[in-house]
Amino acid sequence: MESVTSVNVHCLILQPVVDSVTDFTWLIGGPQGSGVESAAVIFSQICAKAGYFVFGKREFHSNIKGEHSYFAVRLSDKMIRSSSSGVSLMVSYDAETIFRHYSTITKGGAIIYDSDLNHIKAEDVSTLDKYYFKRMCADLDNDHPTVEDVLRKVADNDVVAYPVSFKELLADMAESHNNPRLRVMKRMYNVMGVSLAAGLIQLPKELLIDAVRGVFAKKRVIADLNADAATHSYNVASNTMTSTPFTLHAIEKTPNLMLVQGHLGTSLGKLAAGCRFQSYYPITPASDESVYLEANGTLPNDTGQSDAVVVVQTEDEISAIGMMIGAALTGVRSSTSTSGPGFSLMAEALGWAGINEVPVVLTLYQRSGPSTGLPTRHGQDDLLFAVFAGHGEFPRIVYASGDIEESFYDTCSCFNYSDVYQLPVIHMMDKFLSSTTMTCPAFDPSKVTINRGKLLDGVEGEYKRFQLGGDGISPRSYLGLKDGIFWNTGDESDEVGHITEDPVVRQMMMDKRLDRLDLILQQVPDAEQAVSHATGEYTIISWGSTKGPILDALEMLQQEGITVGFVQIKMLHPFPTECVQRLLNGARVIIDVESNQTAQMGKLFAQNLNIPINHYILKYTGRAMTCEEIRDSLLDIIHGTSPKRRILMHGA
Amino acid sequence: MESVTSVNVHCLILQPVVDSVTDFTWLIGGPQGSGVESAAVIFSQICAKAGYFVFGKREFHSNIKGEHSYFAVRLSDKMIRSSSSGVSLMVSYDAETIFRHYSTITKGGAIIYDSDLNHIKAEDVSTLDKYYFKRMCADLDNDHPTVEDVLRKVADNDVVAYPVSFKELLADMAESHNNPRLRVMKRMYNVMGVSLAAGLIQLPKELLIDAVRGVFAKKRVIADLNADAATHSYNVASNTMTSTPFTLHAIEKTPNLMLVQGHLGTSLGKLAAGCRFQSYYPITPASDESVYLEANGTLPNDTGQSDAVVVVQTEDEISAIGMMIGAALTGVRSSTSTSGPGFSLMAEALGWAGINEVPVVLTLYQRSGPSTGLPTRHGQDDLLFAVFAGHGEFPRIVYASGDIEESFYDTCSCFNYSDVYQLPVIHMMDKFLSSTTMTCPAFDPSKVTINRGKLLDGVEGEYKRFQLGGDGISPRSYLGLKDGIFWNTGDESDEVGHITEDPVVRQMMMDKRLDRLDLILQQVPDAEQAVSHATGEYTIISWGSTKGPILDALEMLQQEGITVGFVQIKMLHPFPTECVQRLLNGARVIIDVESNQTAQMGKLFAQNLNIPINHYILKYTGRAMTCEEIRDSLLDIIHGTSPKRRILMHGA
Amino acid sequence: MALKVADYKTGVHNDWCPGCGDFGIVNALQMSLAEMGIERDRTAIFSGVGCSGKTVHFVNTYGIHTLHGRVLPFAQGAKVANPDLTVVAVGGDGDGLGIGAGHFVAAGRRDIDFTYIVFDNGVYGLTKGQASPTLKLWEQPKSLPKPNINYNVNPIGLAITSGYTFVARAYSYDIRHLKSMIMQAIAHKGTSFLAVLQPCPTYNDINTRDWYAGLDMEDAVSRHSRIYKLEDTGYDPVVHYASESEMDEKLSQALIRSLDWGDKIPTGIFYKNETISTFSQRIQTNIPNYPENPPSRQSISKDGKPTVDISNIVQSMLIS
Amino acid sequence: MALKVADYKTGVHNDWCPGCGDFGIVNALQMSLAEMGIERDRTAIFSGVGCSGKTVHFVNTYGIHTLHGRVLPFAQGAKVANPDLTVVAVGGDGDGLGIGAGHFVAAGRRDIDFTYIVFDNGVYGLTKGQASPTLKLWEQPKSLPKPNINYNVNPIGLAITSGYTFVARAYSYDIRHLKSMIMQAIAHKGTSFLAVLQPCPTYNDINTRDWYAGLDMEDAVSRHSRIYKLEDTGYDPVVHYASESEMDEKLSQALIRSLDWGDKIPTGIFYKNETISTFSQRIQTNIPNYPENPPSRQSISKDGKPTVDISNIVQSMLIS
Ligand SMILES: Cc1ncc(C[n+]2csc(CCOP(=O)(O)OP(=O)(O)O)c2C)c(N)n1
Ligand SMILES: Cc1ncc(C[n+]2csc(CCOP(=O)(O)OP(=O)(O)O)c2C)c(N)n1
Ligand code: SF4
Ligand code: SF4
Ligand SMILES: [Mg+2]
Ligand SMILES: [Mg+2]
Repeated sequence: MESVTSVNVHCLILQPVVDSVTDFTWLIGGPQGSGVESAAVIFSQICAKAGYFVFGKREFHSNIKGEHSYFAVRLSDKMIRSSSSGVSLMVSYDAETIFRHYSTITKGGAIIYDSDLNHIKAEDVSTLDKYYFKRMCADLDNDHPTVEDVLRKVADNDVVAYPVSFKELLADMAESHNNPRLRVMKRMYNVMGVSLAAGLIQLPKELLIDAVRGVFAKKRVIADLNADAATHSYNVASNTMTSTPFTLHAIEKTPNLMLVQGHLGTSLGKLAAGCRFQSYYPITPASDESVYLEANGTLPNDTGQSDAVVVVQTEDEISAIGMMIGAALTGVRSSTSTSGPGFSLMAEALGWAGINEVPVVLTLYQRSGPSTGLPTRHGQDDLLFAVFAGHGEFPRIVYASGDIEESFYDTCSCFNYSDVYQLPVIHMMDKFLSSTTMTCPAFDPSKVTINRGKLLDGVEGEYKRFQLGGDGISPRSYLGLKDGIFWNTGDESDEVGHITEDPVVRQMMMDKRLDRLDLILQQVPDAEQAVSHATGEYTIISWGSTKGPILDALEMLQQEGITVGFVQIKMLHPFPTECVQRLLNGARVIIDVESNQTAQMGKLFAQNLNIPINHYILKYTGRAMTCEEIRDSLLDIIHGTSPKRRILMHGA
Repeated sequence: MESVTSVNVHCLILQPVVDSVTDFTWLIGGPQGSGVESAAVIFSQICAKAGYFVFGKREFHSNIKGEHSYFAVRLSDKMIRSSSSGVSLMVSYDAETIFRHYSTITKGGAIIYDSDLNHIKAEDVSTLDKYYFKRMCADLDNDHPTVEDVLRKVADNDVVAYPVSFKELLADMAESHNNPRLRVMKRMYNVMGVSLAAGLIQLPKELLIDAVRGVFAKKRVIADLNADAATHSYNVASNTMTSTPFTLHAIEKTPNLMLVQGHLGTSLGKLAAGCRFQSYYPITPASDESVYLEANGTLPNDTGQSDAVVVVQTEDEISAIGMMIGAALTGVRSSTSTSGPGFSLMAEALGWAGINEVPVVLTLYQRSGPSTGLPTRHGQDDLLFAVFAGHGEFPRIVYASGDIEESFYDTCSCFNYSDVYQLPVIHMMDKFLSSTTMTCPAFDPSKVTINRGKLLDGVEGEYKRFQLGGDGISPRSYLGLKDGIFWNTGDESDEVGHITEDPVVRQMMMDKRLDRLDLILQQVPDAEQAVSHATGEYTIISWGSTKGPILDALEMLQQEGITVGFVQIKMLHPFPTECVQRLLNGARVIIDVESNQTAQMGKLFAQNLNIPINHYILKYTGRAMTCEEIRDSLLDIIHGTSPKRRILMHGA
Repeated sequence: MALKVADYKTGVHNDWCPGCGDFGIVNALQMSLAEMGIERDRTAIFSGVGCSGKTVHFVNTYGIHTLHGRVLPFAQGAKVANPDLTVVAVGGDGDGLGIGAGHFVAAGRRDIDFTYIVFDNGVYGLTKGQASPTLKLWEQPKSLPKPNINYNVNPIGLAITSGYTFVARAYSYDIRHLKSMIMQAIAHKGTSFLAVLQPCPTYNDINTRDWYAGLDMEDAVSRHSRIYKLEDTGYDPVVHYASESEMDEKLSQALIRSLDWGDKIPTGIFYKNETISTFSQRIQTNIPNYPENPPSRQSISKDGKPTVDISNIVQSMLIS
Repeated sequence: MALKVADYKTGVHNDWCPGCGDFGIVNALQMSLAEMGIERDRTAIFSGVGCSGKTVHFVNTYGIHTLHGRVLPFAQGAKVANPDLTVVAVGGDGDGLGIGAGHFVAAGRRDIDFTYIVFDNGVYGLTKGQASPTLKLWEQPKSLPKPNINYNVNPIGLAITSGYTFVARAYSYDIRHLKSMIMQAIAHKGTSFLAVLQPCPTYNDINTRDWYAGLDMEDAVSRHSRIYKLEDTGYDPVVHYASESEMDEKLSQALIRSLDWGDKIPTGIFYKNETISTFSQRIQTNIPNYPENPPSRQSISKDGKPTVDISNIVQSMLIS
């Protein structure tokens, strides 16, 4: 297949972000364990409270301490749903951040950095891998670059540098607080960095202090120390860093917004949907959800008592899916959450749930495969596996959410689908979603409905779990229901659930189970199958977390007077052929956008629709797409200058 | 989807088989453990030695003793490759066989049965399940049928019945041999049955006695007893059963034929191909192969010594695939053999082999899924799972053999593919193939070539296991090779094999691995990708073991002057789009024939070719297709009287 | 009305081989349930895959025939979600100690209140007689092309080391004793493991009924001369109080006994410890009302709307 | 030229946390290989997935970083195919005793000649500190939202019951002793299991270096007061002759010692038995020339044609 990749450090220097003073990206980086995430949480909170829309994204290595991680927080005065390729203001208290990200600072942007790093050579930064090192040297045309060299380079791009000696800053603080221990509190570099940034761009100081105290709420002494450091750094910045290229004063708040972290959509969705059993085996990026449910899964109910989800950490993922199914058989809404390797281990038992028509919801937080792959990086490469996982043929639903907000409501829908159609539902999420922190409209639990389908609360007369006839979905008893005894088996079975090898019963049971795929497409509302966000001659088809960057890209193009269509496919299996066909009506050029190498959804599309896909925009570096990447690719397509297969490469 | 199933006992009474005195099907049935299989082996051997082509197929329950099993042996004076729907001569020493199969005896056929069974009521046969029982009662219009009732019914169809009291036969023998113990030797009913049949149709007696002695070769006493019983029964038949509707005298033998059992194609293929490590976990129908290799895996080599394959029975299939990969890393051709449930458990490690470019061959003997399914019955329902198994994206080949003979050579090709392209190869086989015994041209080891691709036998200078560049396939060292040290990891890695998270290296490695799918389609000879057996306006596309019944059906149609095309797809992944397109040139109506419910290969076809499939002929009762079923379905299609989706139902 | 043994039987045709030891086990199980008066619809039997896996179809309670090697996860999930159920898991030795060994070890760490019965026949019955993990080194039952080259697993020892709080063995042809073991296992609070010596007349021609009867022994005295009962020797398996030394003593005597085989095979209870908290008690430290309000008793919706209130959590994320 | 420790090191950047116990293990391993003079390209190290899994990238021998929980199958497959290799498997406690427990038990039944080292830190390091199977009931290292409600697995006891013929424990900060254990484990003929107590300063704030040093104990005397060496107590782990009673005695003393924990943690060799045939010897009963002509030494083709001759088999199937 024709294919082109746009790579190389220097082409990562991007066009300035949208022309709006309030589309601003702040980046902080540092070794893992040094508090990059806390700094980003603090910054996001200030910005959100100052009235901005926030979109923050974390990147980190599969490592506990020492390797580079960074957080880019984008903010705007209007809704944003993705990261930008460019950085407006960078904060670096270590050399690696400067080396790794200098080229993404936009023209006219700024950098606050630790001036003590000036003479550090890139070759001495042990965590800077040789591949990036080489590309950087080429970009800088220098085989032994230092921080200073890099800063000189960015200065050429009109980037304003604010050198601050973090050591001196600490010494100042130690002196002014009369506390010599402060001198060595390098641990506070993160808070100092964020506070310098806040001071520079004049975010409200009170918000900073509140946020710092919030983050360290558990330990009073630490909170005090950090609050002092924050105040001090803020003041230094606002007093000494003049000629700031940007200021971000508080603006009017959009009502009813919340600042939400990636996994909370599915976590809270499960609580609201009535999931009361979750088994899991630790895996990145899925286990945050389970840990959250274990810590926060007890909630007041309508009788003044409390209900709680029981969370069981199992010995492996085979046990996780087995326990989930066992629990679901008792009539309890049950779930598990995993990522690719864990999901692979669940393939066999998924088929058991399928043949026994057990309603379960499996939340699949995708990351980059194959195998262990890039375990802390993003990917959308488990789709076809999710659709076809498990030997033999059995019904399932594969459903994908496009953003965190959707994932809350979708989680509830997934439980309803599983109960109504009595099948396993695989809810596709991913690492990009899970490592996002963003502002979005508050989840509204009153919009959640619960439909348990044909779950019985009593049985009269003879009961047959797999009764044939009707719409093929039989009334469902559960373990412990009075007079509701049934049998289940992984073997083909008769209506009661006992093994049979009769060819005629076999054929009827196969049809009973698989015919419901058509039923689903008939009954599930169109809007839950696929969504048209815009129509146009050029129309994107995509699924899952590409939604955010696509919508932002479309908005950017709209400002240039260009309209591109976008159909987001939410139900991936059974594939909503008719619905998609309808929504695509009028589209002439179809563009498939996915974060994988083989255009997996495109294959499902080709299987089901007789419409050729004209272009692919794919990314599989482990990094999520930015809005500019998509915008630029679309422009190339529209201008006829794009290859059929465009591979995106942005992101460190 | 429009769908029709043609069921009911009475429509199973078929048109007589091909009008040739020597297209003859013999059926023997009985409880599992009663020797049905030995009887069939004996019969097949006699017929083969008498010069006939033989096609035998075994059906049995997932049970050790007592449930019904049967063996249908079809024979002809020309090549045959499938079972027929009809039975020419049936032998029943138990009532159940009569009840289950009476309706398949063709007009003018015959039945030899134990006359002591005459008064047995179907309702007293505990292994006769209620589903079949009901259909039979309806067919007979009798709620309490006995054996006699059934025999009356078949007599209406001109079936000749030969009642023999097996008890009396034993008593006779006891008397004539002066050995009262013989009286209770019910264990010999199977041999008596086959001998009566042989006598009736006048197969050469010596061949019978030879075959009986061969089967019981391990125990002399038993062999003697059975040989006596055979002689006696044969004589009784040839002396007393006059007016036989058929005689099968010995005819001229086709040279160089062998009588081969299902698993021997892959078993011997593995030995010839140089597979020297096989790990497995017991599962039907795959484990026969491993047990065979363990028992027969030591062979003379060219140095006068012997080479041997080491077979390890593991604790589970995860261990089986893990051990296989570990062994393959030492440069040894390694394999495993499994069925659906085991393959499901291998999904995770398959991806590890993929990302590490480890050549392994995984033989997948499909059976009916999903889940435990019909564990001893046939199905072709693991195709899409095989193509997409494992999270993430990695290269693999999925390859399917159409018959036992092919499977021998294909096994060798699969090892070559795996070595040349450095990837896991999934070789699709199935239960129909494994339970077949047939005559086919002798395997010719001299046609086997071994190509180990870029496997090194020495290393000079710096070695990089995943060196980029060239055709994307790197020279391969192995554990223990001098100076060939490398690393492997499930994580994304650099050229040496160490973990990297660099986005650019990641992208290059992904392309390195996946680009070889195109290379494969370029390099593998067309004839190994897909085979056109015939061309026509109406053309069948199919894969795997449907080949036999399709070819036989096409021959039958040819006799009626009708030509139907047939493209057999052997390489299922990467999908040979161009090759298939070329072979289909001229076809107007495409007919997809598969043994599954969802037309899995049809989905791959739709994904890759822009040609609509007009008709589906599918079967998922757990029983293999017969040639008449396909012939009749094709006729309906040609006459315009077929639904889009034809579901086949023949077979007990 | 008291339930009779017959009430626990289904009409499903039983297709085990004549003389199979499995019959004794299913009979004893049905008798135990009847004698203990456990309600049929309050009981769930789970099984693995193998000849033994068919058991659930013969017992007239909820019956879940799971996957090969996976009976323990399914059974434990059900019990945790609905602690009101009486849960019995059954399966083969290959199922539980081969492919399922990882779950076997892990279950010992939880002590969920259910019973696990392993049918120990030394072979993979349903796949035609390959070696199971309990088969001894060098033995060659009739289906093996070569003698077994694996050492055997020690089920009792493994259960004890894995933390099971009730560990026992019985023999499938001594139904009275077997029944008593099953009843005690079910009554035990915590995970109880019962290994049943189960002759497979079709494939295991070594550990046959005659072998257990000691027909090859000089001094064969009884119907099962190779087997003795621990309780007949004054053996005390019970951990009487929660002290480390008491536990260590009882554990190590059990481990030592578990090594016995050959002409003197112990049956009965090897180890029993109710001084350890069950999983359900442990869950309570996190969810105090778990016993009264476990997942299975929670009614998650009313008029199609959730009954729990997550608004506090949502509130806490609102930008204020 | 004799190999030096440095020869066994790769230049790969090591990203374990400062102070991690893993450093001691990889150092001791490199020292052991050097001291034993084992050729680099005759050695294959396999690892599971976890912090511990990265080990192979730091050792300059063949290094295979497998899957989470699957290190044992990979390692065993390689050793059986090429018995000339020195094979060492390493991995985390979660890897080996949680998800990998089934393979752990099964490996004990084979006694393939390789070494397995488990890095026992009580947590799942790489996934951010969840409870591993060796964590004790009720303990709550800092990443757990609630105290651990699972009982711990006993690695030494489990290894012994599973049939390992060499079972030992060491401490990652006592490198000299650790190295001696590794060398003895590698030298052992058969499967050797070595559990290394490995403090994880980042997530396990219970079993810390200070804790092992006994800083909280009244009578802390040494750098690692909580730990003692079995060999210092006159303990004899060796099965000296192939008798059942000798084996039983050594097994049971080892099991009893394996229960010790708390203020007196035994290290050293618990059990060692070379009277049992290794897997390789057992394979020989079926394939007599396996030692001289194992799979890895067979050249399967000559001029692109198979070197073995299957014509006898084909012949036997010909219709004659
Ligand atoms: C994943 C998987 N692998 C293999 C099988 C095939 N299989 C069915 S039963 C069985 C073994 C049965 O042996 P055991 O567990 O001892 O039970 P028994 O039949 O002896 O009662 C196996 C391997 C399967 N069903 N699933
Ligand atoms: C099948 C699968 N499940 C889960 C994971 C995620 N995972 C990676 S490392 C790890 C645990 C590591 O703990 P341990 O084995 O104790 O090693 P340590 O990091 O402590 O050295 C887990 C669960 C995985 N890689 N694969
Ligand atoms: S094969 Fe063995 S275990 Fe299975 S039913 Fe027959 S006798 Fe019982
Ligand atoms: S998390 Fe623990 S085990 Fe992992 S590297 Fe850090 S200290 Fe070591
Ligand atoms: Mg068994
Ligand atoms: Mg660990």
